[in-house]
Amino acid sequence: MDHASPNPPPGLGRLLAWAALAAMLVLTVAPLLVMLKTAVEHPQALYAHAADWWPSEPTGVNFVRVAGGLDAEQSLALGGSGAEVNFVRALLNSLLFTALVVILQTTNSAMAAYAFARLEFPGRRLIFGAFIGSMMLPGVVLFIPNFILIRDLGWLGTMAGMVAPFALMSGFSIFFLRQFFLSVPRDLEEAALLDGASHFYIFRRIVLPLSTTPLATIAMLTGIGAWNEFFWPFVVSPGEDMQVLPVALQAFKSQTPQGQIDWSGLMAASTITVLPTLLLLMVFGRRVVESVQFSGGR
Amino acid sequence: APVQLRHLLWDASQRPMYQQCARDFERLHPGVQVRVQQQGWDDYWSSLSTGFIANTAPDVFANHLSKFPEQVDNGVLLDIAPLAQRDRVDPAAYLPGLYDNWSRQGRQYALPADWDTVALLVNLDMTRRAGIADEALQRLDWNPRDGGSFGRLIARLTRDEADRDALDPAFDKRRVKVFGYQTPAAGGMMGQTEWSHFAVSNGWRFQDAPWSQVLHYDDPRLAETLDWLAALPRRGVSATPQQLGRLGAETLFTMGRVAVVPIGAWMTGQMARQLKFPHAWVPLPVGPGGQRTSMMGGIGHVIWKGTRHPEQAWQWVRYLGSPACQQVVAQAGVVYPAIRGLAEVALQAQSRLGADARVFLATAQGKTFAPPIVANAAEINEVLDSAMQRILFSGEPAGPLLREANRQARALAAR
Amino acid sequence: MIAEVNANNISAMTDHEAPAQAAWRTALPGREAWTAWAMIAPALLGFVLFYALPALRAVEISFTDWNLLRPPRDVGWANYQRLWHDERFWQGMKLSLGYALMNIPLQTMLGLGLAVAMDRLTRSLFVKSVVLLPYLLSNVLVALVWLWMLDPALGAVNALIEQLGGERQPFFSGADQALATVAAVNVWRHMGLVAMLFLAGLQNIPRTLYEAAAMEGASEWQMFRRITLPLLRPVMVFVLVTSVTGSLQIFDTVAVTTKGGPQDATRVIVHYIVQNAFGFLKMGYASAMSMVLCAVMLLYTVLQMRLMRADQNDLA
Amino acid sequence: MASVELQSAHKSYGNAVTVLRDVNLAVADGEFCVFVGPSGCGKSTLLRSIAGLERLSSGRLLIGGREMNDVAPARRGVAMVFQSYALFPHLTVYENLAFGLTLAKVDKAVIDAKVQEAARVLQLQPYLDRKPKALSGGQRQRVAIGRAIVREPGVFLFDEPLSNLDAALRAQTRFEIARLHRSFGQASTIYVTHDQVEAMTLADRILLLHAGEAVARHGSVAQFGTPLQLYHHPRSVFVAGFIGSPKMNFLPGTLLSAGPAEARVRLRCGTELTVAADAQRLTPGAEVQVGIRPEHAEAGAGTQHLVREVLWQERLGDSTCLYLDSGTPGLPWVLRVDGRACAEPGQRVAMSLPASHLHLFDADGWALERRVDIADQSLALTA
Amino acid sequence: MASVELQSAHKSYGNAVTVLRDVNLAVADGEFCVFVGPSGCGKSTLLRSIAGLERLSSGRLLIGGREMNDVAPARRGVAMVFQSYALFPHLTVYENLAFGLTLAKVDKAVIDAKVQEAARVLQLQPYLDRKPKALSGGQRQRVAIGRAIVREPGVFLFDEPLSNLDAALRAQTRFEIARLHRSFGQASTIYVTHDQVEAMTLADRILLLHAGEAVARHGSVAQFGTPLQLYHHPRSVFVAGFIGSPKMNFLPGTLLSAGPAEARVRLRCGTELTVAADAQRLTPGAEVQVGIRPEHAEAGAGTQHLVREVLWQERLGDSTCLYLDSGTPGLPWVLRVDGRACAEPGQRVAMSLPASHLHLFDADGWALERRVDIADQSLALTA
Ligand SMILES: Nc1ncnc2c1ncn2[C@@H]1O[C@H](COP(=O)(O)OP(=O)(O)OP(=O)(O)O)[C@@H](O)[C@H]1O
Ligand SMILES: Nc1ncnc2c1ncn2[C@@H]1O[C@H](COP(=O)(O)OP(=O)(O)OP(=O)(O)O)[C@@H](O)[C@H]1O
Ligand SMILES: O=P(O)(O)OC[C@H](O)CO
Ligand SMILES: [Mg+2]
Ligand SMILES: [Mg+2]
Repeated sequence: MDHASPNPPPGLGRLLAWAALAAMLVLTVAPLLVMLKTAVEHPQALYAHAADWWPSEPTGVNFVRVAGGLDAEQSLALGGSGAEVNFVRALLNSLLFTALVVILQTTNSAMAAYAFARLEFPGRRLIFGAFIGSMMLPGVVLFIPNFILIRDLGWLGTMAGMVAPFALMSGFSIFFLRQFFLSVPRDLEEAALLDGASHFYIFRRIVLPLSTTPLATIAMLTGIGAWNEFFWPFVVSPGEDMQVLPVALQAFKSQTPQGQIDWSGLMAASTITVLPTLLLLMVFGRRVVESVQFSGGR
Repeated sequence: APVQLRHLLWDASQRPMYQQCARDFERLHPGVQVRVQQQGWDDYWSSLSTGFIANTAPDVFANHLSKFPEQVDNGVLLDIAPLAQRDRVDPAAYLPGLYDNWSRQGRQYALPADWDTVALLVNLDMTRRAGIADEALQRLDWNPRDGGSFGRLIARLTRDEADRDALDPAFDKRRVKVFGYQTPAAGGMMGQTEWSHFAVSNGWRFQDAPWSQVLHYDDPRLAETLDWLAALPRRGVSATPQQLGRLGAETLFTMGRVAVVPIGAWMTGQMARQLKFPHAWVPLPVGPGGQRTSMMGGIGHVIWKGTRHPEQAWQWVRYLGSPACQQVVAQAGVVYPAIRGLAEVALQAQSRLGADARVFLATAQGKTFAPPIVANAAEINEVLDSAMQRILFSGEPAGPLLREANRQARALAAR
Repeated sequence: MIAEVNANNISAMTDHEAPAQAAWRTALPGREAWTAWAMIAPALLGFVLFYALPALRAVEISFTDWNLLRPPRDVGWANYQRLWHDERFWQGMKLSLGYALMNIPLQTMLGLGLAVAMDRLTRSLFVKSVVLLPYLLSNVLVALVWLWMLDPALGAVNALIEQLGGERQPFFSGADQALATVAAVNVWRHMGLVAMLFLAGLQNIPRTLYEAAAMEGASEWQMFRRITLPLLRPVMVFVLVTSVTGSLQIFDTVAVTTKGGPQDATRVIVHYIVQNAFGFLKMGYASAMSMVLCAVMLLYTVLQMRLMRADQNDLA
Repeated sequence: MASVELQSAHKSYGNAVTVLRDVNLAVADGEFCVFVGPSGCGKSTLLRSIAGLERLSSGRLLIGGREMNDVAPARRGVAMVFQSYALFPHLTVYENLAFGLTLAKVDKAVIDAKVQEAARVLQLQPYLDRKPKALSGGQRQRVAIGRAIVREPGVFLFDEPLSNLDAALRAQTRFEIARLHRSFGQASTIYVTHDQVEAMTLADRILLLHAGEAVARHGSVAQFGTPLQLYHHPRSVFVAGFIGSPKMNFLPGTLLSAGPAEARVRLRCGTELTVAADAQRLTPGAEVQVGIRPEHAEAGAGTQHLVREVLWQERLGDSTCLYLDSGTPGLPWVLRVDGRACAEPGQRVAMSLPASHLHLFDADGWALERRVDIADQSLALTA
Repeated sequence: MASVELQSAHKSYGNAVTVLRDVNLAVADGEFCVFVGPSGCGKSTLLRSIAGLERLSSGRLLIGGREMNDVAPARRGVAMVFQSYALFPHLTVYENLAFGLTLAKVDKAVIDAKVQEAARVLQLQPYLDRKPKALSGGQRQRVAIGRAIVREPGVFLFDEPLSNLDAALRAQTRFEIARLHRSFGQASTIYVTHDQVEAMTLADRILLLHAGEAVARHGSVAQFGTPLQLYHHPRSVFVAGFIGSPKMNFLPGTLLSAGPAEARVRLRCGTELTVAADAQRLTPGAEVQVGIRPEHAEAGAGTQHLVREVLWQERLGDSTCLYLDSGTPGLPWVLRVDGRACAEPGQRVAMSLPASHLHLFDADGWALERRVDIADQSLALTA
């Protein structure tokens, strides 16, 4: 820490620290580069050049392949597995899934959070406590009964089934937003009240517009979580109609019995999956970093 | 509106031909549409389970002999015996045993779609360089003590970096360039391509009869077979799991790092397309009992009991088992149709790809055995796969492990 | 998973519980409660449907034998008795614990080191983003990429090891290394997150404390040990609690890479539970096991929260 | 346009804390009333009760003669300016000004007219399209006032409206508020502050509130009167000590004799003083306190003086404060004298206590009426 | 124990911003020196440079006669009290006080003796086992000072140590610091504040710093002298305006004639004034400004007066401020007069400008030397 002397001479310790940091950065990036390299490697060149760090004959054919641009016969001819996982559809499913979860969860949680922060009603503390307690339940306890519930609702294999448990609430989102709403200056709401506004009006017209930052934060966290969610969609909708990207990746990986993995196709699909995350990071980098720092990760 | 049927299968390479069948079928039955969907083997069964549970299972799907007993127990499969009787399906049209594999106590659960046997795939460049005549490959024998001529063959084909073979006392088993033979995996409860043919040719059998709870995994004849196989990597003749990785035996073979691999009939087309060197499909070695044996597996097409269109589903299954569709299947050259006489068509298709795979038919016509058919197969498979992995990859002695595994397996089969 | 435990937040919120003071509540007495109920209605529905009832349901199911296809059969405590004697269950618990013991110390130490390095060297958003990137990727994807990187025959890592003159390693395929490999992959994925948490903690420490210490003659190391570390305690506790509860629930990576193998070396408890539930359709048995796991985790969380309360934030 | 009247107003939170007790108050049409008092004494609570943001526990609140206890805030005809300004940060100045009218679904044209008029009065026209963020502190303050003006209330309420401004701006905005008040015609204004200067300079009348246990003993109201009444005729030790800076010096003693216009007091140290106050209601021998403001005690041996050692001095340039040893450690007597005057610590100084500048308080702290004529001296030239 | 000397000190961040320029300063052993100046003028930077927390860009720093530019902070023999106190939150008061000594591996018994002594002096003994969180603002402040004392430094540095305290506590702690300084013997103290009263009351000498572009033109130092020097003899308009509240009134005019002890000035409004200052270095006709402090301008027609309309008055009780129309809107002249005096807005008042109280500045804002004798008048009794 150079808190003491802001302009110290570049010492050995500093150099070492830079080296360590650089090593970490390389370690972080290298797997993604290997992914990219494999994705642009021609399937037939894959095994011969597996150990190379540079593609021997760069090609976009894998992307065409996983986007459904070639039929099974052509894929097989290229040395792929011939499996067809419709990544375009999975991409759309993922986008829809993420959007629904983000919009519904954030909206519903924000409303509840406001009620907990500002409104008086019998049982408020108890219900809030229970909501918070819901975060303590390990997912593994809930997935079986939830699965059965979704089945009983007839929602297995549907988007509704995938989204439902996430859509109505999240203890974390409610807690997070409530903390923020508590810090919204009460004066503002009182001023509006003096002007004759109702509570819902205040929530919608004053509190929400003032809370774009925490809303964006929570939306971002929820979105990242949803985009990467594997287990629940996998259990509820493994079939190809409703597959989301992580499930599609997993399905694509295990196409042929006892067969080999179609690595170049898989890495191309992986690359496609990573892109939105990279894009998010590039556009909203600071916000993402701060959100995650805030949340402590979920 | 036309009736919609969903058909699910796991092998991507078979999808095109069944789609062809579906188109043909739709022409014959204008009121029915068939969607052929595919889901990889790893998630196939859990996704089916979900379907049964959720009432969203496909109307018709490809089934596997090792998996269907559980479904029978759970009552999710439609008994097609009455329909077969009504429409006079002739069991004799199929290769012997294929139809009966899918029946139990007078009920019939599937019409067979194809069959498969196992053979050896040999890199001829290597045998020729080692001075082994092609004909010698047709008459291999094997025993669990010294491996027989098969054991010698694979030892001779193994080469270290100094090009010494594994019979050479100076052979360096830590620097192996080419392995003589590769066991693909642990094989679970079936050992379809891994060990079942060795063990059965050594006089072993899975169970007393299909559906029997009496399993014989504790039999010393299985144990000695496995011990022999497990020793191969230790001797440098096979790749260790470390060297094998996730590639699979076929890939090592394709890459020219293995001289001989056991291979299922369903791989013929794909291998023929990939291999860039002279190769041959040859019969499995003859065992100590004097016979060569192979598992005869195969897909059956079943109807989900929850289907809303049992009649149309049956018509589709029936069409799948009919000569018209089987002809299409045969012409694709991917698998061998279940109906007698069409294997030759498939073989012709394969020979157009440059593959001479007649050995699979010959094997089928010889002595074959069915995979184990037993209740609670999923759990039994877990237990056995774990034991097999310890034997084949960690080299632990097979006897005690198999006794314990068999105890558990019998308990599961009885539950 | 549907809900992951976040023990820290739970403790944090009790501290912030604000007194019920709705100053203007008198203005529209009836309306307010009505509005409040309307606003929490969806969340309450979600809570009841997807948390409260399922939790009760899970207990109920754990006393049955049920494969979802036939009606459930009451079996009393049979499932619990069975798991008591089920070696594979205890093995799964042990593996999960072992995983946590490998994963957590490493990821915490690397994260801390990374955070300190970033704190001293750079404010760069780019660096932060890169460091955080692995955490933003899905488990499945991370697992797949590493499965490929670590492939014994074709993987880039083994190629590198070989170029450097080392022995090829089986990684996921070796019974003795598979669990460690899974742990390492997750260290890779979580290290950046931990680093960002520590970094936030570091940046909360007022610079003047370091200046005061410098005035008192503290060396860099003394500052780290006597100021930085003690003041990072709350973050440390948070990181440890969340990573322990998270680690005990490890599933995705295993499901993608090893499926519990080789030789059950990675059959961690959640994988075993899921296998029982969806592989063998033993919902009752799986529920019973999940109840036990839940009990263990709650116990741990309660213990940790005791510790945390005893150790409140000096900076707050 | 509206008077405000509180009758026996009480306010407590929960059962335990009584914040306000027995507040009686009548603010006339057009009057400027300032609430002051120590922190936590309930100034804001009282103001917010008038606004309707809090509910009185008991007592009556009349605005313009109508009882308002149960009327919704928006319907009381009051407008409030918050300490934080409470501007809606996501709305432009225009939208902020129009907010209440929009809610009331007033005709667009009418809204526009009113907003433009308020903006004109407050010189906010150039900023109508800006968001509050883009305004200076003083401008924000004006927008907050504008939002109140637009509603044309009968009563303006201000809760420490200047405390977020820096000293210079504070003074300037203070004048502005005074000017606006004058121009609002009959609207009355109630203004909370803890700044004495603000209270003294703005108020027609000041309401000084008790805090702590005095509330229970004497009710919340310490004194309600004009600024100079509070300065020259504080009702109690509390008021005398609260108003004025540095604080009044208190010298304990006993009453010797009391006439209608003069009392004789013997201080603890033995010195006898004459105080121009009517102490006849006390019996001689009673404990009393004599009070004198630092600016009224003279240095030198003019009239009835005490000689004391200097503890320390503060030379501020324009004046010098001398801290004299009162005999009680930590409670020195303070003298404010001319800036050139000085005295080193340890030196002895005479402090002179003119009878006409002395205050007298009884043992309970209540003031005895001063018998002096405190006449204003107009500096105006007869033009 | 140690003097502090700065020679041509410069400090800039990066290439662009010059924060400090050409600071020359000598603080003697035992002296109490206060740095004041507008926000951002570099007070903290200068203090931190002395502490060794910043590095001077150029110039020499001597402490106790030794050059210290390259010496580590801990070895300069200085101790610093931070505005935020910078107490280690995880350590008890005792551990905080002992921190530096523990690092230096001083003997336990010695540490204990020193800590106990410091705690005694600062009356911190009851709190030694508490964490800083459990202390009041004033107590924290004392711990911070204690940490400095324990180190027995030659120089104490304070950076706005009182700004986190409320008004009453601030005054009290101010006396405390003055008392401590006296008891430290020869240690010198450098104290940063932006509070004029603190500066005037604590300082032996004040260093007033320029901010903004004045730094580039005239260097950082606006004036370095005793408090009363700055009050009575400000070197420039900047200093004159900075010291004193309300601010000095400035009246622009032209020089008519200049003698050794008197100058004649004609104001814009035509009035002619005599100023007791030596303006001989200017030629007649030069633009000048006359300055007079509100407390020195008299109301009434005493000497050379101006008659102006009252804009508003503020009656504070002890004094009354009159705001007179200066002719420039928004910049009224201010008069501070006796509390009884009053004048209604609109009335006309005479403001009298005694020659001896006037300041004179040239067009560049530099003061012309006043030719008056500003003698202290001791109030001390010859005992
Ligand atoms: N909702 C509440 N519940 C309990 N006590 C409260 C509540 N609101 C205020 N109080 C208490 O009432 C008293 C008066 O508070 P109020 O805000 O009116 O004081 P104030 O005079 O405005 O003080 P300040 O000058 O600090 O603004 C305080 O002691 C405060 O703690
Ligand atoms: N690290 C830095 N980099 C660039 N500029 C800086 C840095 N630190 C301070 N400054 C600038 O130097 C100038 C002086 O800062 P400093 O903190 O010394 O002012 P100050 O007189 O103490 O002000 P205040 O009264 O507000 O505390 C300011 O303009 C500030 O913006
Ligand atoms: O690919 P298939 O359909 O021939 O069957 C594969 C094997 O039978 C699986 O073990
Ligand atoms: Mg208040
Ligand atoms: Mg500063």
